[in-house]
Amino acid sequence: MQKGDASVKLIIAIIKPFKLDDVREALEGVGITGMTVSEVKGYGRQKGHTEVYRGAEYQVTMVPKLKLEIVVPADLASRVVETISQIANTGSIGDGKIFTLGVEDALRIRTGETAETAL
Amino acid sequence: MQKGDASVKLIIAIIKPFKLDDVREALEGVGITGMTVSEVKGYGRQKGHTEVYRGAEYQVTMVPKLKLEIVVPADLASRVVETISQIANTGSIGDGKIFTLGVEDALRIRTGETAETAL
Amino acid sequence: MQKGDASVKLIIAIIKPFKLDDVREALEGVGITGMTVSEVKGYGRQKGHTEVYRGAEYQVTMVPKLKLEIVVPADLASRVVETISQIANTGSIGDGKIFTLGVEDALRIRTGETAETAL
Amino acid sequence: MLKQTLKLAAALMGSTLVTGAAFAQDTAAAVAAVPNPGNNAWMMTATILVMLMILPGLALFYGGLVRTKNMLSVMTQVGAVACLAMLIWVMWGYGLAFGPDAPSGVMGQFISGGAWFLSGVTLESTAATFSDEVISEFVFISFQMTFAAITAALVLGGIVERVKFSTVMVFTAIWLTITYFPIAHMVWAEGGLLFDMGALDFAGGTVVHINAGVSALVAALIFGKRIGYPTERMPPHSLTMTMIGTGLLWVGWFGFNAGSALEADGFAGLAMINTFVATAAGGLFWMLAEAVSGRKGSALGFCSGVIAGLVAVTPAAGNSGPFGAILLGAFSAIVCYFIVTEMKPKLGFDDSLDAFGIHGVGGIVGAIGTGIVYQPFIGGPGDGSTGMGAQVWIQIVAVLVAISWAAIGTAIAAYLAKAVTGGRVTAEAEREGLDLAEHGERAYNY
Amino acid sequence: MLKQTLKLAAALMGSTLVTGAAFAQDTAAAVAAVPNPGNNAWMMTATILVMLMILPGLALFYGGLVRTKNMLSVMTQVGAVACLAMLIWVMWGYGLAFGPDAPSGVMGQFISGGAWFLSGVTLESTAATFSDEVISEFVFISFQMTFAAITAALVLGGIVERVKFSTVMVFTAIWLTITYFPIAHMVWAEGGLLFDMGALDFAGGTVVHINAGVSALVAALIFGKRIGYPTERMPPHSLTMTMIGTGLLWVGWFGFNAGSALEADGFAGLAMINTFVATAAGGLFWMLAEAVSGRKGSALGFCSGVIAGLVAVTPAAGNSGPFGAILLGAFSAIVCYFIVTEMKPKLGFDDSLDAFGIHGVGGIVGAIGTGIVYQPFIGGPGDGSTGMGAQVWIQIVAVLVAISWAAIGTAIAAYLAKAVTGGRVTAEAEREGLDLAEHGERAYNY
Amino acid sequence: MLKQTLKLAAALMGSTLVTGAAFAQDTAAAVAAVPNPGNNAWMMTATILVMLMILPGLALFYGGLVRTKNMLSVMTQVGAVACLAMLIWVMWGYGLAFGPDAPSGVMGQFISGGAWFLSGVTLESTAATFSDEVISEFVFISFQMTFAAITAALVLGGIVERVKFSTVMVFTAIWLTITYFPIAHMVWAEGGLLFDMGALDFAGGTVVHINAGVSALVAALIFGKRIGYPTERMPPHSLTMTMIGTGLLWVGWFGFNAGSALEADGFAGLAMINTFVATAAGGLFWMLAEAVSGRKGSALGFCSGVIAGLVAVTPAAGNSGPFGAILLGAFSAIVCYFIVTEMKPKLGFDDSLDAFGIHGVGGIVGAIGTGIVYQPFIGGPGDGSTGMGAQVWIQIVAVLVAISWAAIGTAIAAYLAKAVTGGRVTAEAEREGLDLAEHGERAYNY
Ligand SMILES: Nc1ncnc2c1ncn2[C@@H]1O[C@H](COP(=O)(O)OP(=O)(O)O)[C@@H](O)[C@H]1O
Ligand SMILES: Nc1ncnc2c1ncn2[C@@H]1O[C@H](COP(=O)(O)OP(=O)(O)O)[C@@H](O)[C@H]1O
Ligand SMILES: Nc1ncnc2c1ncn2[C@@H]1O[C@H](COP(=O)(O)OP(=O)(O)O)[C@@H](O)[C@H]1O
Repeated sequence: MQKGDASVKLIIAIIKPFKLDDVREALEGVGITGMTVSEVKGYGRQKGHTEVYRGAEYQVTMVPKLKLEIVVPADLASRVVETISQIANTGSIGDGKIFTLGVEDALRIRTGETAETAL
Repeated sequence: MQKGDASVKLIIAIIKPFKLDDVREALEGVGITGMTVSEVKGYGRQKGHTEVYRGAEYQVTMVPKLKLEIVVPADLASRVVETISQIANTGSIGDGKIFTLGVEDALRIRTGETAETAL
Repeated sequence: MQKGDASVKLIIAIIKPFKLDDVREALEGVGITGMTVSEVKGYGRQKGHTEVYRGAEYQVTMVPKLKLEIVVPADLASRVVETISQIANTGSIGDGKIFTLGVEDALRIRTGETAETAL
Repeated sequence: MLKQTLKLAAALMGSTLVTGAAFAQDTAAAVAAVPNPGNNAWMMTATILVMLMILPGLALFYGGLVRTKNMLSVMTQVGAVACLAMLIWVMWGYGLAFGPDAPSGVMGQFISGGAWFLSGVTLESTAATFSDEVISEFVFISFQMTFAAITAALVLGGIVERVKFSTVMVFTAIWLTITYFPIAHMVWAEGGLLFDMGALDFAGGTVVHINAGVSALVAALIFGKRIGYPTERMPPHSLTMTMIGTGLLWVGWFGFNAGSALEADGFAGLAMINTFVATAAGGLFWMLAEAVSGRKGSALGFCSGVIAGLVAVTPAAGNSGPFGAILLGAFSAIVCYFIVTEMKPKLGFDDSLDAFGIHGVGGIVGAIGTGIVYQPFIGGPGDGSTGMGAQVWIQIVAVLVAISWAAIGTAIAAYLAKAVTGGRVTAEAEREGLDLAEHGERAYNY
Repeated sequence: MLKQTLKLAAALMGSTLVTGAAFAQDTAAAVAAVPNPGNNAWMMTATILVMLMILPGLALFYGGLVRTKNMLSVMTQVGAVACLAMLIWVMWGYGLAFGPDAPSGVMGQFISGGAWFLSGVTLESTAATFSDEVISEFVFISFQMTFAAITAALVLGGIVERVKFSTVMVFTAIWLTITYFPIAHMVWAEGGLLFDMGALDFAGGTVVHINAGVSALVAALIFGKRIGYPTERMPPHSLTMTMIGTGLLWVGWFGFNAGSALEADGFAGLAMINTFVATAAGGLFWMLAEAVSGRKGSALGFCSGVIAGLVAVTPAAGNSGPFGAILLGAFSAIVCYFIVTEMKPKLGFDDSLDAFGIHGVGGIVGAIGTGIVYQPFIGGPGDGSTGMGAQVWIQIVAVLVAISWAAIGTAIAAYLAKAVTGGRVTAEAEREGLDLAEHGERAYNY
Repeated sequence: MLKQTLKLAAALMGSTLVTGAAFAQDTAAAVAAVPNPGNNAWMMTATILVMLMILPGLALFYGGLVRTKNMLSVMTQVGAVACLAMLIWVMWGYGLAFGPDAPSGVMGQFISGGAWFLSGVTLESTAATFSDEVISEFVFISFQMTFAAITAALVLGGIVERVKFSTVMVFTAIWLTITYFPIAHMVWAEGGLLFDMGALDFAGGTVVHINAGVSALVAALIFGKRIGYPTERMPPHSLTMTMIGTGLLWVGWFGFNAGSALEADGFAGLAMINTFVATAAGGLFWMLAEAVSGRKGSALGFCSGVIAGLVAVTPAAGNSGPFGAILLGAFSAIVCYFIVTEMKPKLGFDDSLDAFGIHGVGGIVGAIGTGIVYQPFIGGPGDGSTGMGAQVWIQIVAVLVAISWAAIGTAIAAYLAKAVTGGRVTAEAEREGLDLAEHGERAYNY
């Protein structure tokens, strides 16, 4: 495997929480059977909300998002990105972002398999 | 965009939780208007604390931290790193780390814009 | 430091939650004294469970996992990966994955140290 | 004059004191009558227990079942609806249900009158119990006030997580006036339609549970399903809270049931032990029903069974022996289990917290079953003067009247409230959650 | 000898039995008097209800309002302060407030004496009520014990999240001795300064709420603001807990208010219904005040209004008709709303949980308002012998005396406690949270 | 005939009414006797308070101490076990413990008989108190029912987080029958072994706490340790819940202790004040013991001390003066503290929630200490006719009998239950948590 031209990619997608199930199903259709999901707070163009407790006003600038981390063979990467961006799109501000990073090594703990076979 | 010399960078910053607002404001000053924040537990030089429940003592080695993930145009990266490191600095152990990674692709779900324009 | 041949690596390990203490101790043995841990939900071969509330059945496909992010000098990377894969292995489905990414820059906020010395 | 069958006839007696031909001699006796402190103490305790059922009891039971983002909305609605009911009660509710001046003729079968704004009620006023005793009228008014309050709050179970706070408030005001007060009068006041018919309802199976359950169903149909129901995941956000609520409801229900004896006598004792054993049977038999149908016995099942048992024993509390009560509790749990887990999903309406499935259905089981367990052959306290068939028939009629009245009244109240205040929150607000959208707060900031 | 106006005069009567000129004949009668089980039962119930207000009631109400990291600290402080108050009460508190041997002369207007360590109290001892009845003295002592305990715990609302546990304990011991016991004596015991003046305080508006509220404010000023106040985000960590606490406080408050009748009689019934409707009005009118000022009606607003209503109706519980009580509850909620949300931010002190803003202010509204709603023209139980103006003036004087005494006593207690134990935790401990720093535990380990 | 020492002798009296030589004249009197509403009211209130101790009290106290994944399992087990106990109680439990037809000879020292399925109990049936009064028998049965229910639930503290729901249910049914009912009979019923010996147990120190504590320990040994104990982190998932539970247990305990007077009299008042001060001392002295041994005074320590104080004062509630009670509470807290934090870790058994360490040990301290604080020289209500040494000896014998009986009975019940249902869940289920594995639910879905 040549560095800088990783055969495996990490796709990080920030999406609206209620889109998770749809995205997961759509990705299954593309052959993706694994991912790791975190609850995160997103800050961006989408405005948050105001909370008031006995007159103390708090501007909450962060909105709840889900972060999907999906490691995929390089050749699948663009289809995955495309799928997510289609399904997670609602057309309204705050739909999120997708970032692609190169992965140098991947390993499945249970079997010791590496690279694409580890996914 | 040439691989390995990404025009877009992912900056991962681990900071003390109460510094979030200051950092966010300072970054706005540098033109950063988006980021994704996670609650994490940090393990490092900073020691944790001891809890005791009816004689059962637990050493808690992990301390609460926030992880900021900020994707920025490459030319802004150093200013962002600098800003965070200044603002998040308290001079005491556990102030945290900043890591910079290369991002191969970025995409805004709502519009389909890519690279710097996606941020 | 040459881009694409980073002297510092980010190791992302997804493991079963109850393995954390063992892994942390084993890594100390390899000289790793820092890491950042997040609670995540994992989706993969390991099946989840079914919950039923007054007849409403929910298939929960995600299982709780921990994500370890460990930035290490490049020369330590393989030993770290190996150690984790040994210790976190239970032989059953869902043991998790380890991904290695290149890190372009690292910085300790408190001191401003960079690269390996920042870790 | 007073029937020998035990009914919650306080109103009868209370009003006898100041109305009708018996006025002269009765009043003389009544003015002299002073509440036994033991009975007054018990009835105040019972009143407080019903309050405990509302806040925090029902607020937690319902609140635990919704999603995190609607927790405060549910608790606030329960609380505010109860408050509104209390204020309306002292203004015109008590008068409509139990006032001393019932309109003459047919009207008097449906509502009463007088005592508006509690006029005429003093420190010395008393309400009669089922024996020769009296209790302070302020205590009786308070006790009945809590019944009106909790019934209004129970209805919310059908429409949580989607209706505006303002709509809920307007709905409640109308609903109490045209639905609750008349039904309470019909069942519990002398001259009331169902009371005179001989319907048995010791502590509110019909007035409270059938009424609230049916109203919740109708309101659920009118206001429509929650967005995403039934495909989206909507697990209870905290069964811990629901379990606390269940416990508090059970504890408070002793005020409901044993308090409905209006005295600290043997009937109260009977109502108490029945409220233990019917409920115990309900909790265990729901879990058993789950096990028998191949599921795991669940915590929510236990809670649901407890409520199903409590609901069913309510009309029967002083009208049954302990083993009749056990049968009733067990049977109610099994029936409610099948309605809620098997039938509801097929019918597809969104009675979100199963107010109909448990209070409505359990109330019907209890009301009809009371006609059976009341009989002496099964250990009930009835004297057998009304045969089982006849009594069951009376019970069925009473149930049908209550269902019809509640359904119509709710429809009117719901459409009026919708017209005035808009009904549902916006789709965006519903997604975001009513806590933020309607109240500007979050339940948890860990 | 006994005034015909209703006051919490048990101490008066209790002490009449063993002191003064009436000694001989009264004692004879008293020894013979046996408590009616109904009254004893009611007063035990009332006592338990006040206990419910403290743990878990107030602990949850306050605990829910602080940040996660201080939850256990608040609950433990509330619990431990209450425990300390109970022990001090049986040692010297009861003697100072209600003991049989008041010092002669001016001193006797401020404190009593005797019954140290409950000496002389037996199974047969009784305390008089407002009529010819008696209750067991152990029950009366327990009832009053819970008042001392909750008042001490209420004060914590001004100083949570920053003061050492040890400081809190020392403060409480001194504060009870020099502030609470004298004020209780002044208001509730015959010979007490404000009692003799004719001040009305049915259930502790002055003794408990004004006293605790003012003390909390003074203590907040002395111990200073929390680090980060008011710029840092400090939202309540669990309004769910606060809502549970609100419900339990309301439920328990019936013990507080209706228990202060000392008998299960019509006055208790009146106090009960007033405690329903004033509170209901308080909850709804706070939300209304929010709406009118362009905010969202909030869950915390509802809770705050409920407490504001309860506080205001406390001195008036048996001294008002239901509609006077509604007015009082509504008015108190509106006034407290403006103090807490509009004025407090401007003044900038950190009365963290608004113990002053709600208990102090609501208590003042209630104390003065009682002079009005007591009048017969507005439905109150007063006989009109003291005109409204005169009564209001007496109430104002009583309020001013209580404010001054509480402020001075608190200052002394706070500075002494600070000197002995250090006062605040370190800045680092405050950042980390008192749960870990002071108690070595975390409230939640999900 | 009736001993002058105060014991919970209702059964004695109740049964005297319908058995033995005294039958004729006593029955005549008894049939005529009507419960004073005050006493009936108090005993119903007391019964409800014990119910509050179980659900939600104990369910929260225990639930908060386990890990998140077992929360529902604990609450459901507590609830279901209590329900089962209620049903068994009305079937054969009441008969075995307090039935009117005790077998003659030695057998009668261990069990009673008759009143199976409550046959013969009517609305008019009464149970005698310690004076000439009576209460409704349904109330007495309900009151005692709650004791059986909570004792069975307390045992769970030793075996949570690992035993199957079905095993728990079978265990409970057997354990109640062979352990609880006989011990209740031995201690509280006339003719009972320990009753006749003159053992003092006002409200259940031996019957409830020693019994439950020892049984929990034996069951813990039989079912074995939790996987990972003691090396794995197992902090309480929500001390907030445990604190709520603690408050509710304290509140409910007044029903337990003051209710055991069976009347709303001076003894009830004494039991009440003792239940305040012993508990207050317990809470504070546990924290003090922590501080003295170099730890931080903790919230869980406070809660544990409260329970330790409550347990110790249970047998002494009406058998001690307030300062004897304070000594007992403080001493119990200190002893339990050392057992739980110092000794348990060394012995290495997994009495997971310290049911033995607090209920067992505190119960023993209380039972023996009652022999001391009962004496008049220390302010106790005893008349000194039985010397301190003699009384303490009787108490020790009673403790030893209870320990042995509980240990043997539990062993039999545990092994039988294991044989029938399997005992522990699988290791995988234990890892996943019993909420999902046994009930298919999660406590929290935030
Ligand atoms: N520069 C960035 N780096 C990392 N995450 C970002 C960045 N900008 C936005 N995000 C994430 O994407 C989410 C959506 O971004 P936002 O600007 O609100 O709307 P849009 O997706 O329509 O551009 C944010 O909530 C945040 O989590
Ligand atoms: N090698 C590492 N890899 C990933 N995260 C690390 C690493 N070392 C430290 N961290 C993160 O940085 C935080 C601070 O590190 P620590 O060693 O405590 O102090 P300092 O920042 O002063 O060096 C840790 O809590 C952890 O979250
Ligand atoms: N393609 C992937 N990208 C990111 N994370 C993954 C991927 N596949 C699996 N995971 C993570 O690894 C965990 C374990 O994977 P799983 O397929 O269940 O079993 P195994 O580790 O035995 O292959 C998952 O729960 C998920 O968190």
